Amino acid sequence: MTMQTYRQALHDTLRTELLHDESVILLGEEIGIFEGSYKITAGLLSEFGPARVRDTPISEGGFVGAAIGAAMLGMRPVVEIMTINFSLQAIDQIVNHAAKMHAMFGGQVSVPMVIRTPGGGGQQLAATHSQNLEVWYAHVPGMKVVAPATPADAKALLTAAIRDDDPVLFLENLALYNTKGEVPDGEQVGQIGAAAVVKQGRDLTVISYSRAVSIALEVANQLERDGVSVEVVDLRSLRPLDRETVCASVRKTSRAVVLEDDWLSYGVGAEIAATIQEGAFDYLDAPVRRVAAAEIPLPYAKSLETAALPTAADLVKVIGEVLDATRFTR
Amino acid sequence: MTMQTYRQALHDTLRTELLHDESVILLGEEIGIFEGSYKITAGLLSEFGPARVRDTPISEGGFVGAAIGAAMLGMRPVVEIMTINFSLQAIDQIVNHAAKMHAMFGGQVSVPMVIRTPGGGGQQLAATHSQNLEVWYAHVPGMKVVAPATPADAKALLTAAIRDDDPVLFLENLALYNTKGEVPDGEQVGQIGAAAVVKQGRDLTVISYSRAVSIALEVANQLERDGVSVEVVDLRSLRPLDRETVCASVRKTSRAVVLEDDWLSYGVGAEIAATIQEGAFDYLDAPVRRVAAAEIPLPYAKSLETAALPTAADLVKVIGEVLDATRFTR
Amino acid sequence: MTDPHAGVAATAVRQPEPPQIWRDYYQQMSLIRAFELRAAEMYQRAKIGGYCHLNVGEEATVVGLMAALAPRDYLFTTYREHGYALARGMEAGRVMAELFGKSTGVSGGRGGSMHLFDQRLRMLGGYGIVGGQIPPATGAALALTYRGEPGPNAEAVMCLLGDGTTNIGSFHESLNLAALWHLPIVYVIVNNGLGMATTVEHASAEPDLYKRGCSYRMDGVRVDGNDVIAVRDAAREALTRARVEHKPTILEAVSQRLRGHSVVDPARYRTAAETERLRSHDPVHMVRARLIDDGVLDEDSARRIDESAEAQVNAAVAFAEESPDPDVATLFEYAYATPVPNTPHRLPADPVIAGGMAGS
Amino acid sequence: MTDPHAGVAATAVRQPEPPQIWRDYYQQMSLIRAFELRAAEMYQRAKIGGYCHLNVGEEATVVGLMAALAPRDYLFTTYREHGYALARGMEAGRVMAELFGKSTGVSGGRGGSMHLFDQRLRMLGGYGIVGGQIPPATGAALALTYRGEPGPNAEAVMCLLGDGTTNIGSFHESLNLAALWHLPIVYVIVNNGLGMATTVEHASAEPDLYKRGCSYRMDGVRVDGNDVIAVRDAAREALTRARVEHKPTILEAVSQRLRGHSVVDPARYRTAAETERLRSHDPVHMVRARLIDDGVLDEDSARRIDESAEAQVNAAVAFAEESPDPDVATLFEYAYATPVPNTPHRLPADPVIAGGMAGS
Ligand SMILES: Cc1ncc(C[n+]2csc(CCOP(=O)(O)OP(=O)(O)O)c2C)c(N)n1
Ligand SMILES: Cc1ncc(C[n+]2csc(CCOP(=O)(O)OP(=O)(O)O)c2C)c(N)n1
Ligand SMILES: [Mg+2]
Ligand SMILES: [Mg+2]
Repeated sequence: MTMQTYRQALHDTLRTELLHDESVILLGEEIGIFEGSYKITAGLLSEFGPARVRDTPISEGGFVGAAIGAAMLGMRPVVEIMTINFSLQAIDQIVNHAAKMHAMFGGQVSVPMVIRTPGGGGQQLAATHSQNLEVWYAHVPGMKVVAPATPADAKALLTAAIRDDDPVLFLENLALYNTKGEVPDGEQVGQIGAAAVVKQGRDLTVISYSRAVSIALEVANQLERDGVSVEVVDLRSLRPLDRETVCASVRKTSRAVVLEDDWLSYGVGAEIAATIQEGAFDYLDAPVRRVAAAEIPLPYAKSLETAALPTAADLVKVIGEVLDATRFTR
Repeated sequence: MTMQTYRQALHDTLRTELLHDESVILLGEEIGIFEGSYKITAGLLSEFGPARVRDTPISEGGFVGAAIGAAMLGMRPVVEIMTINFSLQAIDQIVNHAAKMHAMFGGQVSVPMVIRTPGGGGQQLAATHSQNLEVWYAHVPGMKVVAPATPADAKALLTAAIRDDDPVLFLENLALYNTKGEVPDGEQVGQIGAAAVVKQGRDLTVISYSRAVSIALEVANQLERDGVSVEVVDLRSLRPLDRETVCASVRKTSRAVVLEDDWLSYGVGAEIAATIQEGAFDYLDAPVRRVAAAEIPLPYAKSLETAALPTAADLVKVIGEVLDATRFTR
Repeated sequence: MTDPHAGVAATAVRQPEPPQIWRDYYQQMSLIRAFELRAAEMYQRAKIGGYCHLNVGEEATVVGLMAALAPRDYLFTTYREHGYALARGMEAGRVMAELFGKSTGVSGGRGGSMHLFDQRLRMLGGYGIVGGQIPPATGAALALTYRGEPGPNAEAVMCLLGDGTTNIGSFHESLNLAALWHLPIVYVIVNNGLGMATTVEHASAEPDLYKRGCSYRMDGVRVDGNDVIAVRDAAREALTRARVEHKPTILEAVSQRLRGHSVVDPARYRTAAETERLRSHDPVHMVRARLIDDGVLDEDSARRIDESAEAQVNAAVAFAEESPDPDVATLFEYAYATPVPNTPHRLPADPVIAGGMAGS
Repeated sequence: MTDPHAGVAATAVRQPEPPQIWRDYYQQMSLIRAFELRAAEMYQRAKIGGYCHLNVGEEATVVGLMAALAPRDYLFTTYREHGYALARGMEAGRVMAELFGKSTGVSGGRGGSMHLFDQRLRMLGGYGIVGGQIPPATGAALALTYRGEPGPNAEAVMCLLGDGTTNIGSFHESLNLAALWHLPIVYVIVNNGLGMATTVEHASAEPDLYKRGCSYRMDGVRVDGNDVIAVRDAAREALTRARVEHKPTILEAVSQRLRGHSVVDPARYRTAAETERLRSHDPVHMVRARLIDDGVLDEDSARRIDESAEAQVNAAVAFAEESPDPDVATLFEYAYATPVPNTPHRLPADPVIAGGMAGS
């Protein structure tokens, strides 16, 4: 075990995979000389050279598409898109091409490409630079979408994503890069398609992913002291979605709240709530509630941005309402 | 009242609005000389000339973005994107620009643009040309998304969309163009943001939109004869979403099934099911079920395509399961 | 109207081609023509669905390009690619079976007319999204730079696109990358004068499309797409530059579409005179007549070639007819290349969680 | 490294500029410099959040362009636009207030540094998505073609973009439309040599960016971005062509970024020598020195100008400081321009349907 930041875990994993497999290459804007907008690739250009760590022009559609073609010939490109907001420039290549090829061409080709990209608001980057659009990719067959919440999961899932033969959208989050956690040493290959119960509890289940998991855990631990036993499920993988782990937890606790950073309507939480009401209907004592971002282009002003984004206080409030609605006595 | 096809209703409405307001212009690929891939704009070029009915190069991002800029200066562009699959080329302009400007610039500008585009599978157009991606746009604040199911609604909602000052994604469907219905004569301005109960019923509510509504009605009428009274809610507007109309219906029937053409996971039906379980929890006798497309890039082969897409038979089967689960006796 | 000869580098006097080469090219052109006409017929008879775009009128371009492309090279095409598939060596039966959506089709019936693919022949797909093939083709060329040194025996990539496709962003982004990174690729613009009903002049502010590499310092050449030898030689030159110098090239082949955009398009936007003019330049008829003039063929041998093409197409249709539809049980077979848990294998009426319904 | 003079059309000997003009330009440059340095300081003091990109080093380009742009013209800029906002006539206080995220900001505090907007001044936005402003600017020019005839008094559009932005698809698609449709627009490429840390040569296969209109038969000119008069005159010429001939133009201003990409970028990728060289070409210092040499200003009057710039910036900061934060009650104020039922006005902890919770 080593204590590491999420950033360091990503960096070390990229380095390990570059060493481990010659066909792994990195592409993206400013990943080389600039060492990455968020410094994930620091030092990799000087260690591996410009052929394996390739700075690209500002052409997301072009270089993501180029990564797809390289992957079709057996390379394992890991592309960095500076933020998920810019992935819209490449989404035709990702969704209409990478996600389609294996099935549409009858299994003759696969696209072992990883797209690393951070989402998230809260940095006062305003409406166009603060989005959480992972639900779009999670909706698309042929894609795999993972959203690690901790440095350890970042390492394990990035390793799995790079070694996987399908296109994987690897969701990071601006607010996670500096967070720390214990990371197991040596090779760790995570399981794409599996969620995890990251805290056991009896009274209520909070389902979350990526950055929001840390808030869910913080709240869970706080409520523990008030005599409420909250279980926390980290989805880890948005596509495939591990419905069974989610429903199994709710069948046990009979209460559920989703905490998500994206907009409420048609967001990730909608699928989770829909899944629970179908998969644990007879066990639910109250409606599944969703704590999500206000539905407005995120304003720059701190006062408005803070009001629009979900917080620990919001989660505590909603958990309280669910408990009250079910006459839970502390 | 006149009996018209969905195509004719769209055509006549575009013509009426071109006559009604000088600032209305049409842009799109092949809408002029070719008269539209699906002939919606037949005759409009010769009547209104190339300045008002403008053929564009194959540059979805460019001409949708140009429509946004024209709208910022007070024009009312109505853009045709040949199918929603190609809207991915323009999605940065739609979502990061059109949907953001009014709020991000503090209300100083608005973008009165309509994007008309058909979705839908079932035509053997294969994986890249058969998608239903409306849920992506419905997720985005700043957008309005309407999905008329009948010629009458097509007329009323297209009129409303063109006269609305916000960007509206107007969802059509390849399978709807030749369908017929009664269309009221004279000016009809529909209500964006409102759903409608299109068939009254007591025992179960089917919620649907666009093409799938006709299947829901067909099934409802068939089951009526078997002594099952099915209510059908046509969402009409995906954003804003009229949750109250949906929940009010389910509070009455206590059973709900969603019929949607898109993929199940993170699709439109997820939000509907999530909404119902929260807004009608105490009234639900069984889980909300979703009938949706199989989650696979849609194959070309007819045998596989048919198996992957929802049918009336699928809806009948699922309704039956919901009734049985609630010990409904015919 | 694009002049097929404007900007064409005057090529040195040609060596006469051996008769066998000419016969081979004519056989291919005749097969493509017969295949396409039959495909149109089969579409009318509802044996083929979806969209169906034909190479009728482009046979000389197709055969010339495929004659230049080596087996070791990679090919990316558009949705108008039946002829390329045949000339690249796919069996007519398996191509027709793909159009019929049968399990024996080159893409297992999953892709259809627009998505012909053969890993063995290094034809990496037909693509239905305009411009969609350009970035992946460019990336395939990038992959080649990791494989081996430049040289006459190196591999290269050929990427086809239409005239209308030069106006989409992926064209710009990809060509810039190819020039910047010195990639071994040839971008072939098949200029048939139209994108659906839109003329080149109506769509491209620089209608001399071979010049559009100027923004990337990329050389461009134009050839008469009806001249199979000129097309082949220009493509060979460009491929050699790609192999030896890792320099990308634009090759514009001025060709023509004798039919509508797709089988269902009556092309009413074209005048009778224009259609007449095109017919009089039918590349298949021109080559046939010329070979008879030159004594390479006589009426009999030419007819025999056409008949054997017909026979191949008959056999292809028979094979497609007899082939089975894909089994519905295989619907999810290619969901992922690497299987992972919880992959949804759900039919439209299935519950989200197997094990069925709860209820009160 | 781009030679600011390569490709520059030798302009006829210039009329000397009236001293008042020079003083005015220097005042603007001095104000922009003072504003930007203060913005950097305020960012360090956490008064400003998000991203903050400065025009430090680009003042001559900014002032020259804005001197050429008429009040009736429309302006679309990038996220590096504080200087343009000031030179276009926005009050320094309201610009600083926007950077502070205050309700008195030019965009009501909703946009921040990257999204300055003023409908009255026809500055239709800063844009944070690379290339995002190019299609809307092109569409604004399209709208002008419906408004009135071409002529010396017609309106036109100026669209700014950076050197790195010439490689994105929207650049290609938009310029093709502008040339094809004869739109009254000037595309100004502010070539400061870098996109973040990427040089022009590393990003653009044709690094002479003014030539990149070749693919659209669009004229391009390059000017020395440190020469405020040359920039102004070239922009005027291009704007006149837009007004009178409805012909779009590329204008490349070779400029420089004296700071990092944004306030938080230490620009370690630049050598000390390079930084030195740039400093020695600081346009504000150069103009100041020149005006003193020419006797247009003396040390005193120059200092007074700089002091009044400082004073304006002090006042701007004071105004921003005192201005209120946007009221949380106004969060949903601009949800839509046309209100419709069921628009979600929901805070993160609210239920989806007001009227609260059911439960058993
Ligand atoms: C992104 C996108 N936009 C639009 C279309 C619809 N479409 C299919 S083919 C075509 C015309 C293409 O013309 P060209 O590039 O000249 O090729 P040709 O059909 O003439 O071979 C269009 C507009 C598409 N498939 N993809
Ligand atoms: C589509 C998109 N991709 C990437 C970015 C991140 N980004 C912001 S500015 C920038 C560099 C732009 O360089 P240039 O066009 O030269 O403008 P400059 O910053 O030099 O003024 C990049 C890559 C973005 N904002 N949008
Ligand atoms: Mg064409
Ligand atoms: Mg720059």
